[in-house]
Amino acid sequence: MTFEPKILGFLCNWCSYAGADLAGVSRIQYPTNIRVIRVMCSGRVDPVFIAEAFIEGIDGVIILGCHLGDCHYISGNYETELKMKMLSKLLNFIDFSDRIRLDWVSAAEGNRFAQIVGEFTEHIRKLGPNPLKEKKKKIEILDNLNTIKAVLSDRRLRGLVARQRELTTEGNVYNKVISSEEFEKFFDDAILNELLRHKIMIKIREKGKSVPNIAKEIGIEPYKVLQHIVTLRARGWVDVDEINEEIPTFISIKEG
Amino acid sequence: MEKVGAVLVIGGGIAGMQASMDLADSGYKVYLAESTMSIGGVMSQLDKTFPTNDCAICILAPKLVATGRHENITLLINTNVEKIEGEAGNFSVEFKQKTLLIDQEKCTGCGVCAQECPVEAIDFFNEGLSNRSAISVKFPQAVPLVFSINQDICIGCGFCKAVCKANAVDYTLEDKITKLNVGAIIIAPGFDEYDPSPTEHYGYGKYLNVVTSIQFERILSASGPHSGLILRPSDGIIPKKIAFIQCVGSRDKTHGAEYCSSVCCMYTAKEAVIAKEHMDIVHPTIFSMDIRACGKDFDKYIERAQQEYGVRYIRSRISTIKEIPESKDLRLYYESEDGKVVEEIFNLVVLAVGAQPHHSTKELAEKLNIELNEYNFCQTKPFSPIETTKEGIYVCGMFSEPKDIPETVVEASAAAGATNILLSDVRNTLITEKELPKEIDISGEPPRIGVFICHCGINIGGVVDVPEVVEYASKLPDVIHAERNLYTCSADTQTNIKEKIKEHNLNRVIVASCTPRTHEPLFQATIREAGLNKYLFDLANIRDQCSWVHMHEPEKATDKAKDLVRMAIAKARKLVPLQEQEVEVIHKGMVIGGGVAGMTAALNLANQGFEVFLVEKDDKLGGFSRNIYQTIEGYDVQDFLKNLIQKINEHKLINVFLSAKINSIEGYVCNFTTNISYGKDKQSKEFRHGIIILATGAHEYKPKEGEYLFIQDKRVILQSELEKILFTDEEKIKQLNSLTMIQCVGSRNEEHPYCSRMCCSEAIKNALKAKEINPNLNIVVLYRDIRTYGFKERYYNLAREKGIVFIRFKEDKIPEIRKENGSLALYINRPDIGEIEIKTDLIALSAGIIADGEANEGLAKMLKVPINDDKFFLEAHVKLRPSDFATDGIFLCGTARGTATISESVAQALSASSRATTILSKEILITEGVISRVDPALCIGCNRCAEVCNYGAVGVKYEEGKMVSEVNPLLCKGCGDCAAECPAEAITMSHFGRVQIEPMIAEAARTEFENGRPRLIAFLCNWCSYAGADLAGVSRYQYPPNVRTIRVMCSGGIPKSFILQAFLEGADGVFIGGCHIGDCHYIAGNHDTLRRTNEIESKLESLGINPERFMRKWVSASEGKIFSETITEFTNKIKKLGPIELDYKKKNQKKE
Amino acid sequence: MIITEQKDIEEIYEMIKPYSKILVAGCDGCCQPPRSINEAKVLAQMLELKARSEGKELKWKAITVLRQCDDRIVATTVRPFIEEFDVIVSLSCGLGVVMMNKVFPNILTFPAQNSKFGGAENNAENQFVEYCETCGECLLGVTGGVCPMAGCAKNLSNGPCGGTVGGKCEVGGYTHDCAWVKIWERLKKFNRLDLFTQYRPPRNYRLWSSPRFKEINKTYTNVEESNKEEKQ
Amino acid sequence: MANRTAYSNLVKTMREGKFLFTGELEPKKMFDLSSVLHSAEEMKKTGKIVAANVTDGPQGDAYTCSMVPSYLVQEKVGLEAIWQMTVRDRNRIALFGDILGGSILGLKNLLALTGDHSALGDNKNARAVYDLDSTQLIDLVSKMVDDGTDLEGNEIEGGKVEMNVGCAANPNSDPREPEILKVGRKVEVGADFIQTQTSFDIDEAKEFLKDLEKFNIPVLLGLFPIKNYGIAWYFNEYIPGVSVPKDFLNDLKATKKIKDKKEKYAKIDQINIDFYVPFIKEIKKTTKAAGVHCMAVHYERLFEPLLKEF
Repeated sequence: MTFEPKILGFLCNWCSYAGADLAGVSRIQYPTNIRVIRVMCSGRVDPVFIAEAFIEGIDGVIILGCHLGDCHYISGNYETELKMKMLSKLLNFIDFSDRIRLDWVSAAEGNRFAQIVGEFTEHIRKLGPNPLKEKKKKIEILDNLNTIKAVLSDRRLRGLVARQRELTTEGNVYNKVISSEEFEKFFDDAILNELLRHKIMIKIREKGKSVPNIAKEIGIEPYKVLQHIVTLRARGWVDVDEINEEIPTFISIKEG
Repeated sequence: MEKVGAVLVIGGGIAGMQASMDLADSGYKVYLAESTMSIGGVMSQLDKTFPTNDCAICILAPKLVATGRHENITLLINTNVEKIEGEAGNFSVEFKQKTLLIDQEKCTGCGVCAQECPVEAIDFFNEGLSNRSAISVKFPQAVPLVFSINQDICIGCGFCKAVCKANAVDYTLEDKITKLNVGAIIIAPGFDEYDPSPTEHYGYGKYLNVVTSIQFERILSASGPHSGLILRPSDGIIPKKIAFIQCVGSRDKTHGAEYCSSVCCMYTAKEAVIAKEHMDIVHPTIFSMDIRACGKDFDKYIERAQQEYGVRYIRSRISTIKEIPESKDLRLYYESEDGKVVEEIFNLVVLAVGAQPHHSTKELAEKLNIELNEYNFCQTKPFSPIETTKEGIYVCGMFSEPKDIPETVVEASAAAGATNILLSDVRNTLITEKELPKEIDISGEPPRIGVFICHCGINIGGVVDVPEVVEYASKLPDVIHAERNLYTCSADTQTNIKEKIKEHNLNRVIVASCTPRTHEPLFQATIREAGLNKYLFDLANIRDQCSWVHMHEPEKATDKAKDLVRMAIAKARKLVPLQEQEVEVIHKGMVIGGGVAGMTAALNLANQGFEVFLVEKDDKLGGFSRNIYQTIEGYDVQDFLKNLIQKINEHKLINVFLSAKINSIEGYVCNFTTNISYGKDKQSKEFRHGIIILATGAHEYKPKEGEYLFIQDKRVILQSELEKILFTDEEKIKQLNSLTMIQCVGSRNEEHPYCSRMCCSEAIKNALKAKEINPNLNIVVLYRDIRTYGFKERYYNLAREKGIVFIRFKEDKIPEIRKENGSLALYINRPDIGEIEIKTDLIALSAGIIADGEANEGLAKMLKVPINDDKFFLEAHVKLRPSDFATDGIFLCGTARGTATISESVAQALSASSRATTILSKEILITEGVISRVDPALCIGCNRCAEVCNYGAVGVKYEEGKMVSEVNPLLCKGCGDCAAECPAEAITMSHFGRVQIEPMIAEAARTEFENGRPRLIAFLCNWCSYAGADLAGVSRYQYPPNVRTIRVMCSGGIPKSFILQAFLEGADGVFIGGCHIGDCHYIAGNHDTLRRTNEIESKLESLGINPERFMRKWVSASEGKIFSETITEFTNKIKKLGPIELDYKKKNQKKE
Repeated sequence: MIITEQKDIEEIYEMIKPYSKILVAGCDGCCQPPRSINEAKVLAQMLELKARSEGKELKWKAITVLRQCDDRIVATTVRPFIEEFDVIVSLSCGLGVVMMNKVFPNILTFPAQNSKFGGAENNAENQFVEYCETCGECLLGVTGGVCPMAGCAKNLSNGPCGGTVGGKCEVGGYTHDCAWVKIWERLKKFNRLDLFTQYRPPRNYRLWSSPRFKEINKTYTNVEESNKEEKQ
Repeated sequence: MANRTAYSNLVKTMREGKFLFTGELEPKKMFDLSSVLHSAEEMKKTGKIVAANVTDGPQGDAYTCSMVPSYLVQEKVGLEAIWQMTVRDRNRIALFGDILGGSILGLKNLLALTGDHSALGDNKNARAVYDLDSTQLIDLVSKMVDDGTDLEGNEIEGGKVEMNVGCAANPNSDPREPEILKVGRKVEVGADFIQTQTSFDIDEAKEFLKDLEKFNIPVLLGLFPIKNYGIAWYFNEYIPGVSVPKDFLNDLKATKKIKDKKEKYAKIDQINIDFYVPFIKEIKKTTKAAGVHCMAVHYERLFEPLLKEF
């Protein structure tokens, strides 16, 4: 049997959803794989939704909004762009970034809509199913996706994304514009750190583990793990599980 | 030019704080400029302090708060001096306060901003071992507790402003320049630790597992990055083998500096001991050259480190350290005692980094126009150790020479002492005294309680349903008014509280907000301004001990907040106005001892205009210094002494009594009466005075006949005798071919187990002098450790350069002296080089300094002050109160306290007189309000109170024929131990007495709300455990919301009946928290806690109550984590045991 | 001072078990360690807890008496309370318990204490010590002020026995001083070893046996009677 | 009392000036006294042991009384008993009664002792009597013997008791002086002879004997041959004031390794002989001691080889 990807589409009410409608009215054919969720603005699409979709087994996600400058809510799609960039950065760590696509479809572009859906479906078909479906990899992938979901839920990072445009264009509270490069660099560090921390959290979810063991499991230097453990302990997420001779193990005490 | 009655203190470390407090207490306005965000200095970073292993923050925090809230001290944080002009008596100073970007007045220190800040910056306080936000406070107990934004790393996202409910964040705030006029300046900028990274000498910065001692201090600290777990940086494993390397950046001209940093030997020993205490599997090894344990009781500490804790000492300088790449362990190479090179692997290396002048000092010196010495420390002279080269500018602490905390404190007070003389005529001109309305008489009135509940932004309001609590409180009996505030501590709320008091005729006020430890004084001041006695206030801690620690259980936290408010109301009903007594001060002082210390102290007081009675047992002044001719730096001691004696004799206000004997001393602080007989014909004299300074000195050890052939051979003389020859009979030296000195004669042995501190320098001084007289003289110094601490190291180096030979011997292999054919020879046996023979013409014995045991014991008995095992007097606190006794009004200086050099004695004398001035400068002394009171009608005269009181403040005065006990309000510190002990309940502890606490217990045990069980009642001592609980809050360490806390001043003030009452009222568990044994704020109150609680605990079983329902634990102020863990564990245990009724039932069933 | 020791809580409870309202009376007199109102309250609280664990409620009041051995003081201080209570628990020495029972014949008073001995404080050792056994035939005059009755485990009049080593007594594992060595030291110091070597004949234990009493200011009607009594 | 009649064989022999030996018998918590009697027989066999002490509840333990075994030893074995009596367990009435009874049974020697305190024994909660002390007990015996009365002067029907009374002295006492003064008191009230506690130190023993010379009554020095290392160790560790000489102790310790019982016993005996023979010879030669009280309880086999030297 050929692989039929399951694709989730987030369409903004004013442009892309209308575009899809137009494709229908015009009887323009496109693959059946897509399931559409209507949102008022593509800016509403929380990256967490997408992580959740992958966790649920979706093979690809497509987000469609108004063309830049045309947003019904003035600048919602600019925010979408930044959010998806952050998401894409994160998905990159686990080879999932290919499974999302952000594009712009106006109410008049029924054809374009069909074309994009067609292309993306084909793209995912080639890519193969969500690796979550492979039994061997399931736990690892699920862990990774959950990590990413947790990072995406981080209040500070979300806040930063929210402020990014303001900081890089209009200037910060000191009326200083931060260059995109500078911000990116700072932001990438923040994302990476947060990702690692959540990775650690997932590794020690059920069983206490020592720093060298955690380091081995997630493939970074032990001293870095220790630094993250310090931060996580300060947040009250991690505590010492037990101490065997000279080796302390740490365990997650985070609720939920 | 007009003098100004204000003083600028630069540097808010322990030195700056001490100097500020002394001066502010002596009637001067003080500006304390600190370059960082909080006062406290390096001490706030320490885990424990030697030699007592006191918890550093426990003893420091009260001092921080006291400094911060002193009405005569203005704190200027983040501030640096820009410009100084003028001269002694009137300087004009310009400061720049770097902007915090946060309004200091508005910030409540709640910390929400730091939680929301997206930027993670390095945490300097934890020495780079953990992260902190761009907006931060220096450490949880910081004073003032205000946050600031680190502009270097802030990206300006604006989150903090968005979340700050107090509207304190203001990005437009700019640096502020302030100009002031002050009469004197005290500089105490402190020091920097030597940074070993530039040279990569020991692989610091290259190898992960090489850390500095101050980093290790943070690793050890319970409030540090690992919560007290010792983990090595490379992989989070506990390092079993730790190597400590001494003298990193000290005593090393190529790496760092020539001088000795004075403190590293001891702090290293302490770190090793504490590490061992924390984790038994750790095996510390210390690599050192000399062990310089030359302070009071330091040698004993080293001894204990070795004997009790198994700390290994290896006398060797490490040449290289190599990392083993796979394990990140470190390979050390060193030379063993027998001269072989040994290789050993360690898991962690700690570098005992030395002290360097503070980075700011060079610039500061230029601005102040003072000279620095060759090491860039402040230039001072031995006879005036706190004077800089510019008049009116004084120095204290590390800036003049590396030294430890007690000496720093001594110098700080000494600097204040010197200032006292300069500015005594403008005393009390600039201090402000608030005009307060007359107190409203509330006697006979029923309680009318006002309750103010704080949202603390979202800190409380985000968890606790504040409106519901207000609603609840307003319905409780006697509550006339209840309201909520966004920030109850804000200035406008203070006005509001005052208005509400007037409007509703309130006579008791409760604020439910943060911790009384920091905020009670503020609210007390507010209600006092509204005319209420300040003791009619109580605070319910619903933030640090409720909303912050039960963040995930908002409903239960709300219930708990209601309970806490109800408990506070129960207490408030029983609060009574307390009067602080006023006692007139006799403005005269008595100084006992006419040596350098005594004379300096007397002169200082007299120069301020206080009459002094100087009592000396000898027939002339001068003391031990009469035997010293020169200091090691080359200053003439005899000249100095002559000058000093002349000044004493000429001073009108100084009455000198020679050949004097003290017959009796009676009275207490402010009002002593002393009877002496003096002179040849034993005239008797009686005089009254307000304070006593003890400067009785010590004397040289006289070796026993035959000890190194002493007395038996005339060629064996004392070091002091040699000095006399050197300075009076040079010819004799010229005739000599060889001279040998033997160190540690009568020191560091079983009889005198301490180091005499000055003998090493004395020997080197004399050796250099002898070499100067006779360059061909062969000089050998036989020593155990050369202890030329601080800059004296220079002379040790010089001596070696001059060809003076130093040979070490071990305590158990002391040099053997033999007389062969009439000539003297010394033999030393060393494992590395075998037996050495030294032929010599003259032997000088460096005899130690010993206390006059009998005289000191007699005086100690008369004054009721303690002496230590070595018969030296024991100060109130070895770290922070080196010049005080626990008994108020009696001060200590010079060698009576322990061995000291002349320079140190001078500093101590000035320090003691400064401490004394804090009393003498006042017209009246105001006593504490919270003290014990005796009801004579109930007292049975059993005198149990006197037995538990550590201050001699209470007891039956048999000698006055009274049969009932009496409290001396001047001496009582308000711990409540006597009240808890009193079998007749005749003693009442005010404010925390039975009448107040018993209703609180009843309310604490009552469970009004659903799922209120199990219910735990915790009695916590104010200074350690309550502070620890607060820290748990600040750190957001969560624990179950079942516990209801009752604050007491000391756990020793908890009577047995409180515990039983708690159970009777239905508590499922009772917890008692106190300071660690040895750390008690009231010296030893917790020993009594131990006794009383053991008595009850041992009986619980037979009462049918599971003894596990009772728990006693010592929790220090830094052990927030431990507090939360303990309470969690205890709650879980009680949950398992079930409600207390089960115990009763079980017992019944068993019977059936 | 009378040195006392509180009984086990179980033992006290067993005594008061049948009753539900108790008056607990401390004593401010010479009882040591002091057993005043605070101790009375603590005892009462413990009894209440104990009662609760036995499934019953106990009502109590804690009071204290200036001296329980003085019947007049007991009568005036305690009388106002006894009506409301079933029994009294006394924290005095045995004297107080007896006096209470005597003064209030209609209510039982129970002892909460074991009376150990008449003693005084030895602060150096942090102990109460029985320095006098009230034997009725004081020997202190010939023993340098050290009592061999109270200080010697065997009450020897002509000690020391063979059980002393290094001045310490065999009873108590050679930790207590041998009274007779002390006596010897004292007498030697004052050069009165003649008193030491003196043989002291057997003691009159009649003076020491119960019941003991002594008349207070007995009035005689004639000289003969008085003389006769004196002789006895 | 120097001039009291010698009623017993022991005192007679002492007064003859012959260097003599006494032994020690310890009836324990026992119904069957055969071991005691056997021991007595062994003593008698030596021909050198004049009499044997019969202990009265040593170490404060509750043992068979001393009166009945004393009687049986005299009756069945024909060895004179030295009847030990402590004041620990009897008041003056019981003491009087027992002494009178014992005298009727023919007991001629009484050793008056204070007795180890009952708190040291196996019935620790017993009430220790100590109505009289040992000196007063000697006084009582003196009254019974010399006056034929009790302490209050009430006459005994049918005449006076015929008995000699001894007292104890401790060479290990520290301080020494009060001990000597106390012995003086005992002699003053009528002690006929002295038996001392055990001594291991020849110099100490000699010195002590010298101190006792002034009382002018016969003294028997106590010696304690040691049957095994355990006893010696116990003595050394737990009996304060007594220290067993190091060499002696070490020699005994070495015997622990010997497996063969016979060989081991022989070695132990030899060690004792090597230690005590010169010891006793020295005492005999240099002091005025009347003899040696040999406390080798249950160590009968040593008597023959030890005493044959004398």
